[in-house]
Amino acid sequence: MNFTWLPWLALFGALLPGPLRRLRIDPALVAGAVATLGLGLLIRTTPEVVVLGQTLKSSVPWVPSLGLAISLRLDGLGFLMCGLILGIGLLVVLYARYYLKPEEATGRFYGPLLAFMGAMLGIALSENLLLLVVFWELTSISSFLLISFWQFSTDARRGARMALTVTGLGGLALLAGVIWIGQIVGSYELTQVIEHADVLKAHPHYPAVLCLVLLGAFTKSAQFPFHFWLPHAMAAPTPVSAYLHSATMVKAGVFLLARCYPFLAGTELWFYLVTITGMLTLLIGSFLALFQNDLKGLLAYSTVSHLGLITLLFGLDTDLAPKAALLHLLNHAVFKASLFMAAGIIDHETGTRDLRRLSGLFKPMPVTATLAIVAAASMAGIPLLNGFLSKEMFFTETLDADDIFGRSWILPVGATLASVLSVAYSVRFVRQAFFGPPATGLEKTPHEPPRWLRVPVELLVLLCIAIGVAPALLVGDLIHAAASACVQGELPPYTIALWHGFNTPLVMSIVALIGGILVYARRERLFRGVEARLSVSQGRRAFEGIVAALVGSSQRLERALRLDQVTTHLRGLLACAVLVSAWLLLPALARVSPTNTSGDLVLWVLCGVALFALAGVLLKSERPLTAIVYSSIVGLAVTLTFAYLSAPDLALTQLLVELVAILLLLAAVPHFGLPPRDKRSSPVRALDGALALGVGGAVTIGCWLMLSTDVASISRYFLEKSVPLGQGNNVVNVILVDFRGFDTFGEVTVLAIASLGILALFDHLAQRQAPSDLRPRTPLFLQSVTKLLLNLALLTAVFLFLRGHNAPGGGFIAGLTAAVGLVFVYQARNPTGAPARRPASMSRWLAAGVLLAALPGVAAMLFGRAFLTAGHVHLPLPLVGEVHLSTVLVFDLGVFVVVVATVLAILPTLGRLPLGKPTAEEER
Amino acid sequence: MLTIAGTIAAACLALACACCLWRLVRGPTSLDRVLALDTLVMNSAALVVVFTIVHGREEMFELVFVISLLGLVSTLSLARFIETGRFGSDPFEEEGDG
Amino acid sequence: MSRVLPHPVTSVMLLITWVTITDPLSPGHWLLGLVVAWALPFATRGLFDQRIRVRSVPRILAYVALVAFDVFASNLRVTWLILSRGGRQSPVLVKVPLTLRDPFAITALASTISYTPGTVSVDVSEDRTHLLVHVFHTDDPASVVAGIKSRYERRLLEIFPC
Amino acid sequence: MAEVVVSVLLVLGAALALVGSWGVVVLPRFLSRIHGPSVVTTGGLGTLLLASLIWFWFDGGRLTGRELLVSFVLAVTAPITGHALSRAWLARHPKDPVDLGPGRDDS
Repeated sequence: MNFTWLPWLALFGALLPGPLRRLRIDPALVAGAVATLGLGLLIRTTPEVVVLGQTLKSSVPWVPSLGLAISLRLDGLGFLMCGLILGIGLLVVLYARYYLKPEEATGRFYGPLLAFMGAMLGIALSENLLLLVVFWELTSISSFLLISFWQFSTDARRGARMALTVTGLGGLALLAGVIWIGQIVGSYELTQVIEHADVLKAHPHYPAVLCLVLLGAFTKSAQFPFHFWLPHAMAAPTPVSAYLHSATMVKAGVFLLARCYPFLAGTELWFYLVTITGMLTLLIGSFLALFQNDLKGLLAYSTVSHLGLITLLFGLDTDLAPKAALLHLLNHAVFKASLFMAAGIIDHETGTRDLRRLSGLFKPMPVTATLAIVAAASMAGIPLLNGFLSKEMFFTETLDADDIFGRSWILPVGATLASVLSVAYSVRFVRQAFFGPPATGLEKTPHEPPRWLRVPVELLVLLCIAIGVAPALLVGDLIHAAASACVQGELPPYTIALWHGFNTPLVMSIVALIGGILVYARRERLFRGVEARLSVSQGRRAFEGIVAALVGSSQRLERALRLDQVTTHLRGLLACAVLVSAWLLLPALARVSPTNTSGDLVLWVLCGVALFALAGVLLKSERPLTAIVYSSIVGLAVTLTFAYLSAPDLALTQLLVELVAILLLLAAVPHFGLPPRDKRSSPVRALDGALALGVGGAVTIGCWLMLSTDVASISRYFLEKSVPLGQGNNVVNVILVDFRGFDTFGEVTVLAIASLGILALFDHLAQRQAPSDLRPRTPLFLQSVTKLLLNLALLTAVFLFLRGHNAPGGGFIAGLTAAVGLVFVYQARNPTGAPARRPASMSRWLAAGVLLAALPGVAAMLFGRAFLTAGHVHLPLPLVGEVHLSTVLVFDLGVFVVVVATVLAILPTLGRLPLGKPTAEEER
Repeated sequence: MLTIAGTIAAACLALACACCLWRLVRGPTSLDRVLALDTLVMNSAALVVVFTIVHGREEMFELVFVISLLGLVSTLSLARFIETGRFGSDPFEEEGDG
Repeated sequence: MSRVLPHPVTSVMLLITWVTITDPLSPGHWLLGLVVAWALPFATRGLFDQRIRVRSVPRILAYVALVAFDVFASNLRVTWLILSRGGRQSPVLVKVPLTLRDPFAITALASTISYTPGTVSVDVSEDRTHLLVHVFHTDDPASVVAGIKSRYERRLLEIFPC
Repeated sequence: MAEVVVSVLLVLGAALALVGSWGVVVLPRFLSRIHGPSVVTTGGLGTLLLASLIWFWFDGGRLTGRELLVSFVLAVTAPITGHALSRAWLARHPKDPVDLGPGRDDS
């Protein structure tokens, strides 16, 4: 069990909480165990990774042809991220256990939570960029599940949808960028990409690649202009907000910047793009946070601004900037998670998160209040706390960084302004929530939360203070290892210390403190007009506007092209078919010398009969019964052609398919309403006629070409190899079941899925009232013979099945014969048990069939052979002589079961449905 | 000798099929068409038997068996459909005696 | 006994069929035939529980021979009728009172009637007392009914128990 | 010798089938036409199966039971089709049967 197990431990651990809960094992316990196990694994690697700064790697090939391998890498950066994910994850699991109501804290919460943890670990540890994208998408999906945990609330659903759309689009851009990198560098492995860093940077496509990757990062880390989804994700339960939307998920984007730093950063474009986006997000986030009335909204915008700060740091081209960024990444995760949890406690105890209604909570919940105040102080960057350290480094970096647009003062001033605002909203949070007169009109009288709900917050705040007081001791090596892993090079020595002497950064932070308090005090006068307009976030309105526009225009397009009618689609389809075949076949036609194509008389007669019957079907289409009779004649003619050309296997199959087709048609016919009058205008009919002629012509030319050119067909190969390899001289069946076994397996699965769909459809319809009109009884005459004929049909089915490999037969044909026998029984109603048991049992048979078909395939893999390789064994039995058994038999049995189950699933239910279209009130 | 008889037989059977087709096209009621179809199926079974004898292809014989099965089930279904206006039997009808 | 082998007659028939279509000479197929002939009726015993009880086998063979001859004869008769009269027959629907009660016996009778060209059994009455038969051409329906009863029904009564 | 017999049977069988089909065309009333296929099946197909039995017995050298099996199946199934058709006809025209013989009182 080494570090490579981490992502899989959590991902597959996600499957445990649900089922285990039935065994009365508390899902929180399971999640907690998984997290602690993960932490244990991580801490075991501390000596090599953190102290010595080594990088542990492991790689397992997954899809070599795509260059995708499960290769993982644990370096300082990965260690830091995993530490955050697992550490805060454990605390969140504990917190959620007491925050959520018992019936809510189930597998449905902890499953996705663990899946998310696994996915995040995957991102932190993945060496292969493609693998990183896979985990990236997994986080989006699990976050979607977690945000929409409270399905009943529309906000949760809307927030989840918006988060998924934005992060999903970002993921798409990232995938494009990663693939482009892979093409340029030739491999997706991080080590190779880092080696070819200069090749990548000098490449003409570098700007496009950079934008794509940054798009992925910025959407995930809610940078401006993609920041609007984060506040709406606050509809999620607080443990989720504390975990995903403050400590881990939103950090994935910034982590990606750290990972790509060695091979993407360092260029002018990176500096401008990342720094400016960071600066904008920092300012806008903190500005908007000042006006949020919902506690979590304020924290959400504060997260946005802090993420902007980290992105800004990654953008700066000074050597220590990444180190400062990683330090702030750690600090922010710690104090923001504790703030979210504190907010959760307030919400849990008072029933509301609205700052305007909250006040004077210090007296009823003193401990929580002090914890929240310390965390908020750390957020504001008060000395002796971890927030102050990273803010100090942030100020020093902005001072050392070179100028933007030729002016060196923009960065420092911007930084100070942002921290003024952050101080302001921290003070606002503390002042309005905890001080002032005691709150009135709250649903619940505020009091201290249950003991365990506060423990995670205590731990985190303790951590804030500890890091604040002795940074070098606790996190010095970790941050150094992470930063060197990020920069992939040497770092100038810099001890994170509390006191760096009286220098400009200290002045800036003092200015920020005082300014913040002043801004908060004068808040109303300074931003009087602003508050009203800011009430609704423009981001959401813009997003929803775009979506509504898209949907509206597509509906208009559909009405315009009358896409709602099937015929339109059909016409389009056929037209394309004709055009493509014309483009392909006509040139080929010119090249081919006409060979003699005089089929003998019998074939022409049979072909004539078939065409005649087809005409009958078309002309009599308004009288379904006659049409069915004509269609069966077509089938008969084709069968006789096969017989004449001595292809017994095909003839048998054609006949049986014809048989079942008739039965299906008959079962469906009563449900056809009167065929609508043909309302097509004459030009449209002409178009349809032309289309029909075109398709017919194309098919004829195609067949004729195929017949007259002696293309080296593969049939010779099958004919020779059928006996030696497939050990069966019925080539058709050997091909079906052995050589092309995989195609048949696919078809069988598709067949099963289709009939499951039909079953589901019918179950819904069949529930409507059953018809009451009585039917004349089945003739006695019929019933007594039915049993005999059924047994005969089943006997033939077994016979055809067993000899399938060497003579016409096989699973499919046998299945049809058996099905026809069973349906025959259904014709003559039997008074005792209904042969077609409830359709639901058919779905079990379908599943059994597919499994049976898959069994030999998987068994072959156990012997190290490819999927579906056939195994043969010759048993010399005493009495009987040599019996030739083969795994193909089981595969064929699977096919048999699926075919029978399909027919029995459809026919009886179709027959049982009440006649006529569901009337209006039934439809509702 | 046999081939000549075979061709004559095939010709007669082809003519028989033509008669059935004629009745099928003209048949005033759909019952007539079903009758014509049944006869046609039986004629084609006969054709296959003749073909088997003349060409000596033994494995064609299963075809005759399955064609007669086709004739039976299709005619039965069609006839029952015409009689009861519904495919197959309707389990909702009262559970009378067998 | 009937629990294990629900339909002895059907099983025997299935065995014979299996052996004819596969290969009568190989013992393996006899073995396999036995298994299949037992398994299928056993599997489908849930469906109809028609017990085919037969009294004497030689009489069946005699009956089959008789029917074969009748079929051949009436084939010629009907062919002659179609060719000579060409459509101007005088068909008639007659109702044959039945003394048979066993459902399978009635089915056998109806099959024989339908199998011999010239007569087709149309319907069995609700209470299984009468069999409606359509005769292709006859000027004396009573004699046809008498013929059916004496020739077939009498023999079937000997074959089937009731 | 066997070839002659088989040839004769072939032609006879085909002729019977043709007459049966011809009957289907010519006969005026539906119930009379039902007898057509019964001729085709029993006469035509029966004879042809007999021919096939003889031919494969003499030519192939072994008596194959297939023909008997198929004729047995035909013997069981052919009546059913005729029966089903006539019942369907009866269901459609309960009131005006052609000419009821003695003892027909109800339905």
